[in-house]
Amino acid sequence: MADLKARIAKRAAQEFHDGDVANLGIGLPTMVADYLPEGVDIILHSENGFTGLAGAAEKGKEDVDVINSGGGYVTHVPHGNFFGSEESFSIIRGGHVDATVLGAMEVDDKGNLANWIVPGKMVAGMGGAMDLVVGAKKVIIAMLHTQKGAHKILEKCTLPLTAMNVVDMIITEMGVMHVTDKGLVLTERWADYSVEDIKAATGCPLIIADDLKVNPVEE
Amino acid sequence: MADLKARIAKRAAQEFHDGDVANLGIGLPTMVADYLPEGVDIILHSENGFTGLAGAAEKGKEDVDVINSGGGYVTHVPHGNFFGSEESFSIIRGGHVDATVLGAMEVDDKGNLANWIVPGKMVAGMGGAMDLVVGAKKVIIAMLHTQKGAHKILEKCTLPLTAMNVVDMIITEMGVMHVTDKGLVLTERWADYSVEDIKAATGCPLIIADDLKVNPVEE
Amino acid sequence: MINKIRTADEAVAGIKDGMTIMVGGFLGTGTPEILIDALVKKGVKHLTVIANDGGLPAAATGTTDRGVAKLLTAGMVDHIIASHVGMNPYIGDHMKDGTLQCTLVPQGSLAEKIRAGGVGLGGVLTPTGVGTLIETGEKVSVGEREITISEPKETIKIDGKVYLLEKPLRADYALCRASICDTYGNFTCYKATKNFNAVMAKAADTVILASEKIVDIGEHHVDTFHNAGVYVDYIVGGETPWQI
Amino acid sequence: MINKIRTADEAVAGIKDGMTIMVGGFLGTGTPEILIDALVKKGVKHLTVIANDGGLPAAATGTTDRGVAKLLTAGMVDHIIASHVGMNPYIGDHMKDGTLQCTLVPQGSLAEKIRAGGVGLGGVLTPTGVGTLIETGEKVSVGEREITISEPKETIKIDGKVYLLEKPLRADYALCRASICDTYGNFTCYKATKNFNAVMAKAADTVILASEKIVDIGEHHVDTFHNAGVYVDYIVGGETPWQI
Repeated sequence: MADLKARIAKRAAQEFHDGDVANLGIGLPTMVADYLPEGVDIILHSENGFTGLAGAAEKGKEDVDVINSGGGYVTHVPHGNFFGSEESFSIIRGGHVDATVLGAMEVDDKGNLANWIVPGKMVAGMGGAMDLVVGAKKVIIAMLHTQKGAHKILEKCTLPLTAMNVVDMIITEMGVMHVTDKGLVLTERWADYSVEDIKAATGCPLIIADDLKVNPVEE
Repeated sequence: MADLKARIAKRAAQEFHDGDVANLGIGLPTMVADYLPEGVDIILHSENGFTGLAGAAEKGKEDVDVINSGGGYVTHVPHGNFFGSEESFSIIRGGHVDATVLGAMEVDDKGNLANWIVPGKMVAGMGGAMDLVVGAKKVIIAMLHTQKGAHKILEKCTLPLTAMNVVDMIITEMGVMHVTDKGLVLTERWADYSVEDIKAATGCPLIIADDLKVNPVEE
Repeated sequence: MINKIRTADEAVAGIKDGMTIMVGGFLGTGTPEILIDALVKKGVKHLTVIANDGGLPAAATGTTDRGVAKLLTAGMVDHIIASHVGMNPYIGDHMKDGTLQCTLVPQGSLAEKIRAGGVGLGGVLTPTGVGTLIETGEKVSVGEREITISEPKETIKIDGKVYLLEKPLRADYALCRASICDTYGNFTCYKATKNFNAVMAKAADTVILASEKIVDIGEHHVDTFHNAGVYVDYIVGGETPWQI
Repeated sequence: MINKIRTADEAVAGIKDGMTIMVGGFLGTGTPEILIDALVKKGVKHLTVIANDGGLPAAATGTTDRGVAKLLTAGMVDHIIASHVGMNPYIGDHMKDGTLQCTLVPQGSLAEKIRAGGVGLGGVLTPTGVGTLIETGEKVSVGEREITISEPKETIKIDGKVYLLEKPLRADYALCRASICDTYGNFTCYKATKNFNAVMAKAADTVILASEKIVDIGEHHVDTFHNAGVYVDYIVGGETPWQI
């Protein structure tokens, strides 16, 4: 499983260009920063108010004025910049974040995304998620293809939406999919999953790209 | 005439309270700062981006980074603060300016104000005037009562408006008037102008306050 | 010059039952703890609190409640308007039993609604929340009950794109925190303590600033201070760095 | 790290005929003169310029044109969107003869429209301009001709109060000026040179920052820089204080 998550993070990292401004969700998406291609240096945006987010702070060396949006003590790069919340979301909503990588509970082939609330469960609030997916230039969903076998990629999200028509691409351990006007297009698969495997794990019609690329399985 | 202008500025200065944030127009309104009552310290807002506007800079000692909204080199008090134009008007529009003192070409008894454009003449632009009169908590018009005998206080402005229903009070060399729901109320006059003089110089009905105050003429 | 320096108790003395207060901070970082402590001591009721989150409960900090959590634990809050409340289970529990109203606002919209309230705009036209329950206001199940977490909102189409009309937010009081300020109230919040502090200082009838450090006017270059003192009514010294 | 340093000529190379450009500054203070000079040298035509004002003509400075005045004198501008144009008679004269279109916007609305364009909002709901020709768009006489200085605007009533819907402004390029920046483009404009520089840096596809001083990253405390470098595409050194 760890390997599959690394596979997803590695592939997502390929989407970045040198100088990009990015916002990475917690968990798997955070791993993307570890796999950036040679020569690709990105700057991470932290919703709570800065650019230049770096790793977690070393125990005992925390700067109590520097947290990430989860409240954890973190560090920042020297070319970072700190600002208020209205400015943080000016950067997001204004399209100054080149890409965001996030997980999802559900995503559908219209690019609708549900990742903030499950009726009947505790209501945590959306935080910055709704602004982020509406504002970022490119929204990449990086997640395991199914939730214990249950479809997460659907014809229509069943959970309350985070946003409409915002997802650009989905990267899973099985393949890479793009949301298009015609529907969801599978452009890459990993060699250990067949097209049939992927179709079976997907809850919406899947268009197979003519030039479907088969990625080798790394040892 | 200089004395009459000083009279107007002195009276306008009485409207301020210690700690007020104020924006003073050019010309006569600028003189208000020279006549503040003992113990009344106000901070002046400059539309181009700071609080703490002080006097003109001494020749040869100009700081080229400190101008007022007319482009002249000025100084600032040590508790001043500089900010961008969006913030400057956040202060204005947000009601954080306690009072503004301005001149007018025309003002009417509905509190409408015209002080930015004369059809047929050169168009200079409104600058910050429209925002200022809409945003300031109190709008005081300080001007000579007539323009070479022609009425400036009217039943209805004839020039294109700067803003609707914004003027709170008018201070002239003749008296002090308040814009109310019932109309324009004369609350003070100077001893050298009779109520009849003032009525004749005013282009709209004038309600005379029951407790009309008569201000002595200073030598 | 007007004297804005007060003790924390003096500064919060005017806060009354039923008022709306804004509280700066983000999960306890950049929250004006000394003002919150003074308010808890004073003990008002039925507050509406506008804040990014519900603060951190003692269970999360390992020591004491932090930020808005103190007001919640003290039972002083009827309604919280926030973007993220998952870190303080008090909120979830009391939403469930119906004793606390919680309005959820996307974080960027929350900041912008506060700004609109502070800068005299009629509202915010944002694409955020379109097509979600933030627009429709539909209820959400929290187990046995269905609760409202967002009021229905108008949408406005501008040049072919749909925007939500989010109305301005204002408060009676804003409790803000600075790292450094001068005696006039010009202030700066260092690093990630900025969050909602500056924007809230625009949007309340009375603004109280608790600062770690207060310097004399003119002691620092004017551009040291990111935020204008004209927004600040009272200044309270003695805010301390958060002891981990 | 990405290298944003360019010469002025390199930085403006992509500006083409017919583009819309924003220019920071207020009556010549805080204007990126070296970028304007490079643009005049390059010599593009039919620009739409968004700026606070029309700069200062040589007659006013006693030396040379300053700010946007250089572009106007060079005949490079078809349309200027500004709040105050009275200090540069070129504009009045050419509005009169119909060779220059001038759209006038209240200064606060201008700043906020640019901000809206830069921060992804659908428009600005402002009370400024309601009931004036900024709302109605009626023409104004400039002697023999009547000209349009404002397009008619929609009004929206919110909770009983009327607001103008002012649409966002964006540009192909923004030419901004800093007093100090680092090599990533984090920047600060000292004192009254701030004006439109930071807000314009949000609202253009390509942002060029001309700075008086460029320092290495990490050389100054992060809170020295008021504005985030993520907005800046190119950095040009060599801006000088205005010689009176």
